[in-house]
Amino acid sequence: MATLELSGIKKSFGAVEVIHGLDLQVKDGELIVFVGPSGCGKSTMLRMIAGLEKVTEGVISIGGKRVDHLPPALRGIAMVFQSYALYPHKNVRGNLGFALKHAGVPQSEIDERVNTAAEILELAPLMDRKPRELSGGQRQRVAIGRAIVREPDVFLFDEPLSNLDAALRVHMRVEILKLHQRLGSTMVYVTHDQVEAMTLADRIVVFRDGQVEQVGTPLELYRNPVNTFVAGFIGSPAMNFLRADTDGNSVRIGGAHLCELNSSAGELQLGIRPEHLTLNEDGALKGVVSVFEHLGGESFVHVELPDKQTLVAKLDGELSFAPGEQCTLAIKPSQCHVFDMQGRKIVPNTHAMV
Amino acid sequence: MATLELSGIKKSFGAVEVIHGLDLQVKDGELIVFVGPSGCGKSTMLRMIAGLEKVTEGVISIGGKRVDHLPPALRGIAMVFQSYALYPHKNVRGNLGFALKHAGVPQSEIDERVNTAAEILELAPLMDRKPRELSGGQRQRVAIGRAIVREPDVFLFDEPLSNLDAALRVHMRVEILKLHQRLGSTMVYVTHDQVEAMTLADRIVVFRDGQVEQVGTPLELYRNPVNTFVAGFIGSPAMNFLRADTDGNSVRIGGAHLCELNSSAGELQLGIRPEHLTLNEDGALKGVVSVFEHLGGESFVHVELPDKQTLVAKLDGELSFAPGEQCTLAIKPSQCHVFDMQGRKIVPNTHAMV
Amino acid sequence: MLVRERITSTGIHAVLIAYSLLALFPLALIVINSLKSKKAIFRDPVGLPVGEAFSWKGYASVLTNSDFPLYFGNSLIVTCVSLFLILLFGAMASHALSEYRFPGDTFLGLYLILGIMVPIRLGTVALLQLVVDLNLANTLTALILVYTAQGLPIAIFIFTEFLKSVSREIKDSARIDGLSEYRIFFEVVVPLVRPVIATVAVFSMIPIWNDLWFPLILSPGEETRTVTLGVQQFIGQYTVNWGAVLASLSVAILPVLIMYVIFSKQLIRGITSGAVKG
Amino acid sequence: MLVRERITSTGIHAVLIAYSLLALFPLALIVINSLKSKKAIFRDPVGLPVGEAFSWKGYASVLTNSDFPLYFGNSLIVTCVSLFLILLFGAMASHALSEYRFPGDTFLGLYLILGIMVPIRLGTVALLQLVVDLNLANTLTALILVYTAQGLPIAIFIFTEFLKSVSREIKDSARIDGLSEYRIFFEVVVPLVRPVIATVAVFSMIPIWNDLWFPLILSPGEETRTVTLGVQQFIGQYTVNWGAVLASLSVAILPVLIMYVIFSKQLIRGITSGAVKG
Repeated sequence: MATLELSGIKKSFGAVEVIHGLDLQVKDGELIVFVGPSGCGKSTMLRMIAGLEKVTEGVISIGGKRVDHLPPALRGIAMVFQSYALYPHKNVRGNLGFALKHAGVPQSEIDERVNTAAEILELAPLMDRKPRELSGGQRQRVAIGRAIVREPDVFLFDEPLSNLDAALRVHMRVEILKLHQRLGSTMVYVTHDQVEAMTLADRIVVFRDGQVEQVGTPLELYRNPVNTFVAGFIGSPAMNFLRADTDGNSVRIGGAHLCELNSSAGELQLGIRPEHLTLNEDGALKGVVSVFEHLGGESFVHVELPDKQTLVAKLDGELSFAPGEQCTLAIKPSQCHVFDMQGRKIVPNTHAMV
Repeated sequence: MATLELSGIKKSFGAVEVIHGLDLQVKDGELIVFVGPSGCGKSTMLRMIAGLEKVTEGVISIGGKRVDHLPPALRGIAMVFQSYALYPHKNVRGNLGFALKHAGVPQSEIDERVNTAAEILELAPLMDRKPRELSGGQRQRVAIGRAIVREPDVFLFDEPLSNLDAALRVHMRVEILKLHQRLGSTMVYVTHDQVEAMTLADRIVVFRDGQVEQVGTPLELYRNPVNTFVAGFIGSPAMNFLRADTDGNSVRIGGAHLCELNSSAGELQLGIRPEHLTLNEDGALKGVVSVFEHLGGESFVHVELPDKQTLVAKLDGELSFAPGEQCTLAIKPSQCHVFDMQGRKIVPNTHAMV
Repeated sequence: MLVRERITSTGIHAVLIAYSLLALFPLALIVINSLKSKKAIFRDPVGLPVGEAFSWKGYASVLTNSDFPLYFGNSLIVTCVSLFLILLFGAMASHALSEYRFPGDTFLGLYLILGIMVPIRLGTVALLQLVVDLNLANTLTALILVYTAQGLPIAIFIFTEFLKSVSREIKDSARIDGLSEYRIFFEVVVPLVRPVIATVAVFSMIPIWNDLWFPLILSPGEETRTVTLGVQQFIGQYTVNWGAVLASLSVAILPVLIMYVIFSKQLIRGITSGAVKG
Repeated sequence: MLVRERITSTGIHAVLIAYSLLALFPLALIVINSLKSKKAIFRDPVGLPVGEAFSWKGYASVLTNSDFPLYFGNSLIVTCVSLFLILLFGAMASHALSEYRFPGDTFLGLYLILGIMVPIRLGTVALLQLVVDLNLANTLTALILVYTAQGLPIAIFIFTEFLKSVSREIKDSARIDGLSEYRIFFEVVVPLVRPVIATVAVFSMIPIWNDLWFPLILSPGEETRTVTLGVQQFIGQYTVNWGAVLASLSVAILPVLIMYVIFSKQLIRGITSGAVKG
């Protein structure tokens, strides 16, 4: 239970800088998720917090104490790895107690802490098994238990659910959320999966190419993405981006008036979430269905507009379209996101219905 | 372009039978998806169709001609692999033309067919590159192109999108769907991802432990799953299963009357899809929120009922719940799925609103 | 799967016994002939040492007329110490190469392995000079140093290949648990690659035990002779004491068999995990 | 990353040159001394062959007084043919073991590799008998067969380890393209493991080229002597023609250098991919 502060963190491998100056305050008890595509630096940042990579420049503090010069064991952190990283020749009890035994904690206290963790994670029946006798989900629970017994100030999770299958991933995601509710610890969680980020995070940090693109609560990122990268990364199916132009008043797509906007004239990009599009005969977006995907409870309609741009709409699962059919979609102007051609958000002054 | 018939297929590895007698007719031009958890035998079945595994018992026919004794090259099939399986020391053109060159097709025809495939898949600018110089999506397009040039009767896909990242997976899924619309070929597609299955398939074959659980269109499986396995596998988030009991007339959960059903009295399982639950003060399902997950456009509420059973409801993204809050949910009886304790579907005679 | 495992295990033992019989036939021939008189050896090389053919003379001349126990001890010391050093330095160097990044790691890795290509015997003249300069001529130390240098490149080559497959995360996890780098190596990495260590041990041992060249050149003295060199004394210019040669060969086979027993379990695990699909 | 690659490449060449100088020093010593008179060799072993120290006598005696070219040819034939057979059979056997399932595949894999543990020299007596029975005594064929048998186990061990890493799907893909199993091996698998083949080639070659034991026992005849055996004739019981010994050693180093040039590119690729993190 402690705050975590990163200030001016830079990291280079040889001549290549992979983190370009990162500042972040994590509050006590907060669950922060680092999210981004692979190679964006999120795992490197986590490994620097853990002390597994050296910081090239900048300061890391945990609970107000500077730690970036300390070895991992003295930083008050515990880490859960993607591949579980259990010691294969030790049983579950041995795995759980290993760090404490090594730190010289008395046996009675080790037993107590191990048993508490085992109870929280329902590991009691597995205590004498070796890791190879456990399923993937059980192994990950042991890995989390190993972090819990250390009673760390900060929990670090490095894509802990990536090796699990879809159903188990959903289940363990809820388990981690419950664990956070129960322990109230500060946690940093790295993932490339925006669904995990949205559901787990108190705040999300979106990484791209070693840079932080945006920090905010899941709903802030969903409702007010600062650029097209964040807008496209958060939400599923991904946001549609349409080339549009404006004369300073009216935003037009392929010549059709869509909404009003007070800005300088020119080209811009319009971001529309698939779930905000509705079927409406009077809508401004008329086109031809190119692909229709049915998921049972919902369906995705891919519509090709007259100017060859395509967009995806998320509609009711009861509908059905054949490729080639006509389709007219409407969008509330308040739900349009307007970006300039460099992808930065433009905050429109006024909105008006079509 | 041909039909594919499997009759009485069995497969054993040593003493272990992994496919227990499988019958299936694939119509000309149909896109069939084999879906199931890992180890269910779906990939083994595909490899038997390709001729990469011997059939222990049964008959495989393509276009009315028995092929199970033929080597892979003579079966009129082409296969796209998960790891792309491109020849690393040949460039894209060499990879595309290799099978034809080996089969002794004249060079002019090879060039024509390679160029056609390259045009369909927009590979023309990449023709002189080696596979290691291509991105994952480009490699998979080359792998698909290599299948197209062979002009097979049946296309086989073995989890072709598993190695791609989430965004690219969605994109390539649509590409494959368009390719099927364009070529109209018979295709067999193996995946463990129910979203791919739902969106791509004309018909889905659900495998479990070497047995076919159900065959049908995506909507048939979604609306009328024959057992809890299929019901739980198709749809996301997964269907809720609640223990209930009936006196022959009224179905009750934890004592509360939910709907009416004419059957013998006893215990049963009630399947409720998260997207069919609605917030309703008068609903029959009263409980306490244990976890609330926000995804932006929608949200998942985990509700714990008084008898400790939990269920998940998929609700509007505008809502917000705190853990511990009261929550009352309603369900239309017509959207309840009733299963016996062995997981088999019971078709109720009458329904009545709560 | 349990049934299959039991079948495999039985099968492995069956093949091991069959193989042992086959592989041990020449050894048996040596042992049998070592118990025969010289005449009997040449009259009927595959005959059993019974009746008048039987003779202890070979063993008698080995154990009494010569310093055989001394030679045997020398061989044992040289082989065990060299092997220990090869395994220790080889595994640690490979661990360092696969685990740490430092300036010149690529070059160092290349440098350590390139020795495979250049046989150390080509440097004999320079080595002899060096050994003499260091006052190590006619010592076992000289042999141990040379054999360690000779065995290291291929040991490092094979260790590096396998250590790459040890999960990086498990080492990081140990680091977070507060283990020192040495304890990570000995307590986490070594237990994971034990079969590989056994494999490297066995095939590093044989050339050392059997070598004739370096004992002849670096330590031919009476006190430091190894078994293989010692046996030579029974091979005269014109007459060969075959009984004694075969008797000493019989005794010299012992450590190979002991090593076999010690390492066989690990070795089989290593070989099957290498040769057979998981 | 391109910059890093260039740095690595330059660095590798730098280290190779440095290493070569170091490794070649003893060789250079041999070559230098081979050009000196016997007196000069012992008076000043590291001196250059200038002035009165210079002498062609060693080479003269090697090239004229002896059948050196014959011996050299014999060594070359034995080494090349054995190497070819080891690589061909080793790679094919490993491919079969890693690719096909058949009854007894585990046992066969074990059987083929277990030879690492039992030195073939222990079977010398039985081998000699076999060779005589087959009328192969004093032929190069006997040597080739023995060396092939000696080199196969470790070749198979290493090949199997690497062939496991060849994607199964690429072989299946070739099968669907209609390639025969042999063409799959030669056209798909072999190009993928070329660096491994080079590595195995280099470290299988050295012990064959340098072996003294089997040429002495199986084919000591004048016509079938190898270089290493041939050199022995200059080492008399009481006097050694050092100039000739060193001259023949100099010539004998040649093929090692040639192999080095042929395989170095592949070998370095193999070693770096093994020793250095991707």
